Amino acid sequence: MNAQTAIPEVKTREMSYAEAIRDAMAIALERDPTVILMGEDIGVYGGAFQVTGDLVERFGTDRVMDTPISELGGAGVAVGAALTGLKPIFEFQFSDFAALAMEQIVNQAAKMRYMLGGEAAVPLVFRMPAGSGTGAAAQHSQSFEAWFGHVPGLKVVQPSTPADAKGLLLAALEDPDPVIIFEHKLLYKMKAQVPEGYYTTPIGKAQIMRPGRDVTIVASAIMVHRALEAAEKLAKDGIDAEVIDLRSVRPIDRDTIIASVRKTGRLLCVYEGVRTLGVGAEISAMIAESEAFDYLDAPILRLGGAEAPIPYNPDLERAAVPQAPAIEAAARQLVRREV
Amino acid sequence: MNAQTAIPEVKTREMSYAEAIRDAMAIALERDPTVILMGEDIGVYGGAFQVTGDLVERFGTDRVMDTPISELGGAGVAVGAALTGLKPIFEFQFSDFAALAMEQIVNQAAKMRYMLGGEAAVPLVFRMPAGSGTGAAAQHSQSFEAWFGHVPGLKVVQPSTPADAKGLLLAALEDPDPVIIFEHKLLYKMKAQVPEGYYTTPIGKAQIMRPGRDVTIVASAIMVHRALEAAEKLAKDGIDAEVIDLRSVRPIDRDTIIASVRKTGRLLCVYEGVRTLGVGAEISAMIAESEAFDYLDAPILRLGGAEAPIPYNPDLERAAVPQAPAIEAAARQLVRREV
Amino acid sequence: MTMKDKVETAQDNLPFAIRHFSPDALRAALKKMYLIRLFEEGAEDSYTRGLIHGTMHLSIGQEASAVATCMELTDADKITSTHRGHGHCIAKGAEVGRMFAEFFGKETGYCHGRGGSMHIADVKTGNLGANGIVGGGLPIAVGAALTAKRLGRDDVTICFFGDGANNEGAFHEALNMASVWKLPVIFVCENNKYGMSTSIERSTAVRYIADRAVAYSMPGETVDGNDFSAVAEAMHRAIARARAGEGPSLVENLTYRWRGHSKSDRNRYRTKDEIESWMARDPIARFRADLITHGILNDESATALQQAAEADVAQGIEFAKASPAPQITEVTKFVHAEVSA
Amino acid sequence: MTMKDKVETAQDNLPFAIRHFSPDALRAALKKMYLIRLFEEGAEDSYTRGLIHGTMHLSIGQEASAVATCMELTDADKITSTHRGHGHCIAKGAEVGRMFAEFFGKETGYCHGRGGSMHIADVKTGNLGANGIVGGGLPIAVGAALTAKRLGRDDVTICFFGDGANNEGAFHEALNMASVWKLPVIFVCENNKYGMSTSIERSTAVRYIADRAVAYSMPGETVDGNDFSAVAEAMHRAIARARAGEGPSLVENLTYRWRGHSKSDRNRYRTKDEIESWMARDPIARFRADLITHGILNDESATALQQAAEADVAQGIEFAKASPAPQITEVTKFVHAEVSA
Ligand SMILES: Cc1ncc(C[n+]2csc(CCOP(=O)(O)OP(=O)(O)O)c2C)c(N)n1
Ligand SMILES: Cc1ncc(C[n+]2csc(CCOP(=O)(O)OP(=O)(O)O)c2C)c(N)n1
Ligand SMILES: [Mg+2]
Ligand SMILES: [Mg+2]
Repeated sequence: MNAQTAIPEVKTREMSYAEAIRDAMAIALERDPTVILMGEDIGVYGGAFQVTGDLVERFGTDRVMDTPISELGGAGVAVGAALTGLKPIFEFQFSDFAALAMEQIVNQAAKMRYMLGGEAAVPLVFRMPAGSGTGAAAQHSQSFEAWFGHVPGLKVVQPSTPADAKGLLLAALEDPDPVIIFEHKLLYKMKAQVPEGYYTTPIGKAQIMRPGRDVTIVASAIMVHRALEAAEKLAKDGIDAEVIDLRSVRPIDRDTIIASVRKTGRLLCVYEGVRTLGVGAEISAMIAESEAFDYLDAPILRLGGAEAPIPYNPDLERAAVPQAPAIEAAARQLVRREV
Repeated sequence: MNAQTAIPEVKTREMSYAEAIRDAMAIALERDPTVILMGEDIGVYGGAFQVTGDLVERFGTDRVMDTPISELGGAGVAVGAALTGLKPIFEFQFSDFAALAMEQIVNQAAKMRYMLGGEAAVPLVFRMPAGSGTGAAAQHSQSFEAWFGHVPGLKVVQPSTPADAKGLLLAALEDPDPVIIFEHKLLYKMKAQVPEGYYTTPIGKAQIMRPGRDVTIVASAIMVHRALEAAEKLAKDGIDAEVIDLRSVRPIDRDTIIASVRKTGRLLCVYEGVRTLGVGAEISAMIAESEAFDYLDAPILRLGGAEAPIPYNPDLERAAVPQAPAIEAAARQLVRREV
Repeated sequence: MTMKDKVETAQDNLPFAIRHFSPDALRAALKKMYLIRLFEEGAEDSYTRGLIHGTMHLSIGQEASAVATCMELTDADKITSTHRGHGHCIAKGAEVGRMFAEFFGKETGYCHGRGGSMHIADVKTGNLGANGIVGGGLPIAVGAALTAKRLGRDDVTICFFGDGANNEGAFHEALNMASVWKLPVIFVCENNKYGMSTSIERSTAVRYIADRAVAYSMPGETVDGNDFSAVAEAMHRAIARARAGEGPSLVENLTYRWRGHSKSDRNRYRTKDEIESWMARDPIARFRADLITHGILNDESATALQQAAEADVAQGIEFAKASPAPQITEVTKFVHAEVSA
Repeated sequence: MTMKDKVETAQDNLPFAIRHFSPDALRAALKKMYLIRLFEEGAEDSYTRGLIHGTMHLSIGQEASAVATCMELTDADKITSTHRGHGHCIAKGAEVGRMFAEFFGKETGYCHGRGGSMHIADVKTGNLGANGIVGGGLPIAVGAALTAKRLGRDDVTICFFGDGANNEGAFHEALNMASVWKLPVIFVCENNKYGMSTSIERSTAVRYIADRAVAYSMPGETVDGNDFSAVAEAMHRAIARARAGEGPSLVENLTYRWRGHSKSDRNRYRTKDEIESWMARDPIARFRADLITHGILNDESATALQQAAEADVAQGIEFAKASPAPQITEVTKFVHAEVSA
């Protein structure tokens, strides 16, 4: 996988996804004295996934603040700080723990501007390491993007590459409203070329990762890579899949997806969150009520997470979320389908 | 609207939706000594919406327990009690406050049986007054059913009639796993005939409220009544709408909806929750990938809540969620559509 | 009320407020207390007339707590308020006209008709908003104090909350962080004996909320919340501490709400006697009498203040009535910043 | 350990544990401490060999706290545990074979391979489960105690939690409710100085977690958590109080984890000296020496106990290795009760 960026001219450097996020935070801390980082063990420990790394040594404990284990309160402090002039980047150690802070994220941050009739704003970023595959079981492996995608007032992104991880984080900081970034834990070590210096990746735009004619596969986060893997296999049999990286769950880039489906006539949505009421449901429904409906040559298919908590056993864990062979099989099924 | 029940033979009595729920709780408290009610101000106050009413006088403060204002802890106490032999019915004063307890509901209650490999269970009921229309604005008017509908391990119902409110609550208490009941605040005063005594309404079954040939309208909670109102208007113009009360968000009654769409060829989903990633997205996606896809004569339409928090101003508040005229117009649009 | 209004007197046996504040400031405070009382009576009346939608939580009987707590604050200082927040809003400097307009759901309201009673804010005077979520403002206040500290400003944040709110986890997390980080925030508990119908005894493992301050290593003080001077004095100490960088404090004002919790309350959990005994301790009458005793006012000038407040309220209601409603098409306006829409 | 195991002696100047428990019970306790140590060393080793997936949180160095806390409990008594829960699990009576099987993701594991280290429970011996959510077990324990009270049973619930967990809102809400309702629950804080990398000083506004008991009007006691007898004595008082219907207590066991927080820890937040000074205070060596001093064991019989524990662990690992994995098709099994599926 190569990094695909909005600014292809600039100098790039190989970085991991985690390093790219750290680079974005370092740039933000340099550029804007109101930016602060908050989270559990993001200081000397460097973060549970080593994303903040050495930032506390570079920027000090006033800018890189370890919080007590108080997710609700911590998120609320970030909201209050954002409301009054700081720009916090708040790290949840695992996105699962955001379940403790839904009140501050959803009832306060997301609605504050609206409830106050536009007289105030809450510009902040919640970073949430998400997804399964690390053997951490049911309470440390969830994918909550559908929850936040359902909440007006929030923006929700899921970068799938180091370059996007950096560009979307910097874009989120420029956004005058709260943005939630889901970082997939299995991507933290993925390396790719990343533009140096400051740039932003626009929030709300999907990206065509692989153009194709026969079937559209819309995937998010780690699923983008599994979809690309499946597409390679499909190509060997002459099936030309278009792989779209959703990137943003709220807002969803309707135009890019519709244009692709008009071209291919077939749509497969692949996401890790639980299948029912997951992101694929929205994409499917969006297409089913759009002008692209008339171009559909087959039912819209979804591959999502199993209707189960994430199990501990590694084989069960893998079986609980879409893998490349299942994506490949679903795409074949769609393409085989007679109209 | 008349009550439609599973047991049409029995004696009925006119009750409001709130009274029907209270009746169910009284029956449960009588039948089963392990049932307890917990919640804020459900005792002498009778509940914020007067649903528990006089139950504390009848059953005492050991069975009808006022909790401190501690939603997370209160829900967790209910989980621990359920795990060890009680059957709590926990009332959130407004479903919005469940945002404070997502951790206990989703990370604990929903997953406990699974995480423990079937060695334990959490049989309890969370009652959640939901929806807009009371002038209580953004933090007291939300519809979170899509959130819980996304969570394996939970069952989620939305009764639309007094008879169902009673029957589903009694069914929820028989269920060996956690069940969430969304009670629509605007329905509390609705009256209808309700069977006397003990009965259950099966969880997971939709109900055809009005059979029809031309278009299927799947609606939930208060929207069922608005859909029926729209259907009456449509009938005057010879459009015969089938109105289905979804009743259960998790699981969704696939068969009933698919059978209807195969008949009518047209589907309109109406729900109060925010449109994006709301319940209608799942229903649409479910149909778009089912065998009913081939019978569709028009795109699937959704009417959901606006992409905004619920506003305070009453006209804006009404404009923020589907009303009968919009349902009528959407159904007409579907029926007019040329194939 | 700015610090410039304060004067020192030699008469140390006078009540703190009389010693500490200028006569003008004291008179302005009394007027604010009248404004709160009359605003809420006006809101109640408007509700009965069908001009107001939804519910409301009145603070009648608690006016001294709101006004005395905010005495030393400037517009740079912040407050976070509660569902029972009209008094705090007026105490912090809001105009009753725009408050009524918000109640009436009008575009001229503080929240352009989107928020209503439970969300009124007036960011310009430092009021970060009422809150429909019990305890919702507690961590937000800590965040506001963090901003002040990080940006090197000396403003303080006052966090109002109720006795019921003290059992929310947010209370614990907020007070702990404020203390660990030594932030300039003062937690002001308006203890009116009940959270809705639930008394302290039935909900709270301590007698006084301030008894919990020790769990956060911060000073905790319980005062008669209907005694303007007692509240102002406790706040003076707490604010000085906060401005000096010494960290947070918890101040508990014992008071009482005369009205029911909200419009749905049947007052089943308390006795008529109890209500009447507290009505006899009217904080406004008491403060008025104190000011007269100490020669700050006479009966006539006090009545003139009250009448001025009445006129403000009447004008406010007229302003609100005459104001335009939001455009029905603008349901999604203010969800995001215009620029990014 | 049942109450029948306890014997009273006339020698009141002996340590509590020696006076209070039978020699058999004390020997069994030492064996459990060895089992915990060896189980965790075995788990560590299995992890290195790739037999274990995910992460793990070892309680090596904290064995006295787990075992002494559970000394007087019967299977009817409940515990809720934490992410660092192996010790609690063994102390409460679980078999190491089924625990290893769970670690190895096997169908014979306590959670049939679905839960792993962070969710091990053994409901039959009263262990309601480890918990991956810090503070998650606090209100659950209160609920278990509520059941006991409502059903008129005299069992108690022990709620283990860490120093870091004490800053979660759930802590506050749980302790408050337990106190208001006088429930038979004992909150046992295993204060090992750090929540992951964050020390008490940097996270917590009080020096000792037990200092917070006063905010819930319950007894709070801080003891040397590496002193078996001190923990057992504090627990004895707290359990007696709970069984007598007098309500909850908070007991804080000061202890230390020798290993990093989890596999990802680089120990950057503490010094080697600190770690070594605590290793010198090994709770197992100390308890063993105490038992020998008081004639409960001699060196030989102590070593025999240790060897028996080694054998149990070795057998447990073999059992786990030989056990079948869950069926790959059974991903959704156990989501709901079978009957309702
Ligand atoms: C999180 C949450 N829980 C419950 C409610 C419902 N509610 C609104 S006010 C209130 C009582 C609050 O009591 P207290 O904090 O003492 O404030 P008071 O009303 O007495 O001023 C309750 C239970 C709410 N708005 N938010
Ligand atoms: C709600 C929540 N927040 C954060 C974490 C990540 N986490 C796991 S253990 C831990 C430290 C807990 O510290 P403490 O309670 O002192 O227990 P100890 O690990 O020291 O035994 C943290 C932050 C979590 N699992 N759950
Ligand atoms: Mg109160
Ligand atoms: Mg610790």
